[in-house]
Amino acid sequence: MSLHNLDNLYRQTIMAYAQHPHHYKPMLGTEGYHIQKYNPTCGDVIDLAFNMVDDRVTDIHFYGDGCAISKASASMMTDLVVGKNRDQMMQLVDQFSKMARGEASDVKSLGEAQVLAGVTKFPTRIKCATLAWHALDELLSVEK
Amino acid sequence: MSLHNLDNLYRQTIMAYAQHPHHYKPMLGTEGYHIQKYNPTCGDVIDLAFNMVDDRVTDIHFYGDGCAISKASASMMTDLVVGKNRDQMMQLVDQFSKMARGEASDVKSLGEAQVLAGVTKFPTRIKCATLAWHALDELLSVEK
Amino acid sequence: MKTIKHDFPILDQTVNGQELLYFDSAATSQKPQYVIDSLVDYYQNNNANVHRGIYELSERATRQYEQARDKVQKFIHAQKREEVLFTRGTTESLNWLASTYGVENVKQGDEILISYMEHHSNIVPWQQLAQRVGAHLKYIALNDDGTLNIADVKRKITDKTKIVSITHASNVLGVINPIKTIAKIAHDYGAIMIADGAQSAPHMNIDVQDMDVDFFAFSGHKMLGPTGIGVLYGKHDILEKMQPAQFGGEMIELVDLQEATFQPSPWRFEAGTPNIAGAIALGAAIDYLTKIGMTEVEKYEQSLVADVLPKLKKISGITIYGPQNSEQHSGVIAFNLAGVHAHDLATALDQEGIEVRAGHHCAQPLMKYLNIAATVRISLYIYNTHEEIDRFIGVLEEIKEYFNREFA
Amino acid sequence: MKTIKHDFPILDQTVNGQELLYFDSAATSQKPQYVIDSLVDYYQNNNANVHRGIYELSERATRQYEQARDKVQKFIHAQKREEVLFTRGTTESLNWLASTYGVENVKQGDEILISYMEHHSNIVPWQQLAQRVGAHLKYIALNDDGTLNIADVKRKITDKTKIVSITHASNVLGVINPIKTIAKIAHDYGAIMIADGAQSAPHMNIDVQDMDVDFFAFSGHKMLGPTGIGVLYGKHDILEKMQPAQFGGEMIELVDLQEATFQPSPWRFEAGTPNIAGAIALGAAIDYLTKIGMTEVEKYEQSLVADVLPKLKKISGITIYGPQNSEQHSGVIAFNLAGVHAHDLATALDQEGIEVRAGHHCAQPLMKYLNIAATVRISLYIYNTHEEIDRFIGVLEEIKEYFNREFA
Ligand SMILES: Cc1ncc(COP(=O)(O)O)c(C=O)c1O
Ligand SMILES: Cc1ncc(COP(=O)(O)O)c(C=O)c1O
Repeated sequence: MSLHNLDNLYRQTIMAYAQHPHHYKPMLGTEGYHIQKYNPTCGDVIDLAFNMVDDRVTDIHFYGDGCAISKASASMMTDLVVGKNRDQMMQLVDQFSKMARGEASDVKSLGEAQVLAGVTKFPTRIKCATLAWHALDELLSVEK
Repeated sequence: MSLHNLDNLYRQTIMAYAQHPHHYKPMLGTEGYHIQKYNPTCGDVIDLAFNMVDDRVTDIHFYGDGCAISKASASMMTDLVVGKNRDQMMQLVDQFSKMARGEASDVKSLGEAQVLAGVTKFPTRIKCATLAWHALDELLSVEK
Repeated sequence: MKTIKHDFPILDQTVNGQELLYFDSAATSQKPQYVIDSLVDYYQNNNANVHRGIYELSERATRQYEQARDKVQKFIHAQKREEVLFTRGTTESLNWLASTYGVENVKQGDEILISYMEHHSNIVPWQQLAQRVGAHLKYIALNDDGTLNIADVKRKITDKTKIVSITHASNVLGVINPIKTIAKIAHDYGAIMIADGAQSAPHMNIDVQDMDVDFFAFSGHKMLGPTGIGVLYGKHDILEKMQPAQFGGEMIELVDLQEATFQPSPWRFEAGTPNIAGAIALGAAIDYLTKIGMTEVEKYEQSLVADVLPKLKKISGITIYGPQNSEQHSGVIAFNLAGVHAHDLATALDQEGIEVRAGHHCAQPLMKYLNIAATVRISLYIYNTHEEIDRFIGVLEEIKEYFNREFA
Repeated sequence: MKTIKHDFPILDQTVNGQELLYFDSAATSQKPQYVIDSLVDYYQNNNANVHRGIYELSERATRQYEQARDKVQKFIHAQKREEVLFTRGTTESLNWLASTYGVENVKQGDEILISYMEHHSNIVPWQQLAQRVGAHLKYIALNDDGTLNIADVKRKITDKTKIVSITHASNVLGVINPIKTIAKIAHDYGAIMIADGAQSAPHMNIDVQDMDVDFFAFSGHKMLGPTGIGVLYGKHDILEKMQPAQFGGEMIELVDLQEATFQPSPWRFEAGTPNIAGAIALGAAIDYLTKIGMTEVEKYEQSLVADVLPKLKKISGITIYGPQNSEQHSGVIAFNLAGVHAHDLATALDQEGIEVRAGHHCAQPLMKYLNIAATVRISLYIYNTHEEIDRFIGVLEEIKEYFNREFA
């Protein structure tokens, strides 16, 4: 059996986040920023929303059905960006994308989300890991 | 050189008919029966027209650009059907079609047109040989 | 049936260090060497453009291409060879129907009837048609076990229904629909009957005359044939009146500056250089299947289902969609394992060399109807074996273990 | 260029007892073993459905399929890979344009401008569009030598012209059209420029950005690739606004009961399972051509034309259509021999193993314009040789003899 390969992907932390995701709750409809994104590979849908005060994220949450990878990734991301400003978030998105593509990046800034680096060995799952980050990226690139 | 193979197709008679076709003249527009047929393989067009008196063909002619095979075949056919009635012509069409497909048929009734039997060895040219006959067949099957 | 796995060279390889086990034939089937050889033979010996050539090579290519049409005719028991049109696949076949027959015959206020278990390819073309002409698209409900609710067909159909288009075999639920029964109802109301045969043609005897369908669509690549070739069967009388969807090349008779006339069916519908090698190799695939015999194919697949379904059900936490008894279930089996997302389960199986699909299977309305987001799907074919099933069940249990043990 | 004939297994055979001499590459080209191997490799090792799979095999198939898109992008110098759509061939590419971009952008009273030298596939789709929306289809005249009359482009184009669609290289006259010049004129009048590249892409460097075409269509099977695969290049901005012609499968994002949203370009345009193996093998054909180099291909073909054209002209009774000097003539040469109908000449050549085409070459309006019914056509490609040309000329002279001697 080669299920130990899976350990590269499904680290303890990831599964913990997936099973008990942080900032995971339905949309209210009153958030300042909101986007829905689809993973075309599997059809999973994610909703992401946050409010900003003085260019800083005050609260953020996500919702939707997804695999362990996408849920954990969204969960870690939301943890990370609370209190961050637009520029900082854009940098994080950039770092994460690089890491997922297997390029050199400042992984330390990504905190817990570093464990998702294992996804580079599972090319079919990269989209799962980056889904929430793409959602954030798109929200940030639309001027409010 | 294997051009002698060609002798199976291009008999002296065929070339004579092709170069000096009988009943070859433009349409008048006043004929009792008229049809235009295309050879989809090469785009050749043939016009065929005749008059009938008392169920017998009195005069017939054809026109159009065509290869030696199609011209000779039309020429021989027009020779053959003058004076024939509908039933007789239908029988000739049937005999000729059979011969062209390489099936047993009463070739004698086809007169000169028998030489076109060589076309069975040139499958890509069968449509050339049968074009005028198909035109006749279609004209006969449309009640006037 | 004797084991034929060795006829399929692709199956003799390792994936992620494990022997390949291919359980995704509903997406696309693998090809026997016999079909691959047919492609090679065509390109090495007979390749030329068809129909217009007047030389030996072109005559050979044309003959082989038209022989492939004869083979399809026999395979689906069509009355005439002219009723067989070559397309790229099921999706193109259905799109052609919507954009030609559909546009000509469906008017504002008319209705099109499909079901909740359709593949996107048998939904979206009809949505587009309905939007274009102002028609209504209606959905037939399913019974609790995933089978089609025939009573609901009778409820939903009206005199305004012009088209009924239903999948012959579901690509998710493992259900075979009673097309003959539905066709009878459709015809009683003056509608035409279209069957999506993408998941049935590879696996059972098809008799379009007996089912009395007006159109039948399927894909070569799902039945041992190459990619890029498929079929649209249509009743001769209807085809004769139908406009082609594409124009140019051999389908043309005469072109004037402002208008053109077209060849008779089926050539009228095959614009441009067709997928000649593809059609010929589909013919080879039909030869291969016919040699086994479709009754034998069906029987063998049923034996695989009778093997795997009970074993799957015995694993706690497994939910199977569609009929629960194997006699009613085709070789397409969609399921979920509690606590492990379909996507994660598919990745774990892939690590073991077992290739399955996970997701919505291009059937999002069905997913919503069943109130699920995704499923894992295994789909079996003649090259799969009972040994493979045992290995699959074993690995599935270990994966369940893995996720439970590590992350409970 | 070194002889590459032995790369093409089909050429090593006898036809009617004579060594095969294939002079019909404008209809379809032959395939090098390298391209055939690519098909075999795909089916023996990597076959799976693309895009939706989350397992190793499917990832490999998807990667190869998308790499083929990259190869096409490079080959035609497109700015973005997303500008390359896979179709069945030139005919489908042009039909898609007429039925989507055309229907959306051409209104009653508008004009579509083509030329008298177009292939039916670049005529009939526009006739259909004109009929459907009430537009006018206008034809650009030719000069006496068969080249396009550029002054007439300027005469015929108006502010109402929405589409100019011209063949890049003629499949009869051996003419290459100055697409860049015509595109400039089209854009000045606010029209889009479409080039039919069926006869140019196989034979020369293509730079869609330099020509500034909005769309460019070509077929894989004419450029060493397999049947059933072709390309539609489109400028990104236009594609983004264009509707797909077919719906279903991977092109879909989200499906509700009554409507659906679609993927971004190019996937939005590739409905259903595409011709995966075909696209990958087209990529292999591009590899093969690129290794030779398109400049070298062009040069070599020019040397063949410079050889055959003067020799043909020396035979009394031969009429050559299109430009009479070889520098202006591509490897497509249409001609007639006085007193021998094209069809009969082609049969005689076939008896000698020489495969040429005879007829209207799917260009009936051109035939009428030239006031001829049919021509013989030879069309050369990289695997043809100077020795073959000598043999062809010799046989031609004997056939002339034969018909003269026997039947004068
Ligand atoms: C039921 C059904 N219909 C249609 C299709 C579409 O077939 P293709 O992608 O070959 O056009 C599929 C294949 O996924 C299917 O399963
Ligand atoms: C100039 C031209 N356009 C279009 C086509 C049609 O190409 P296809 O049959 O591959 O669709 C051809 C091929 O015969 C051609 O020569």
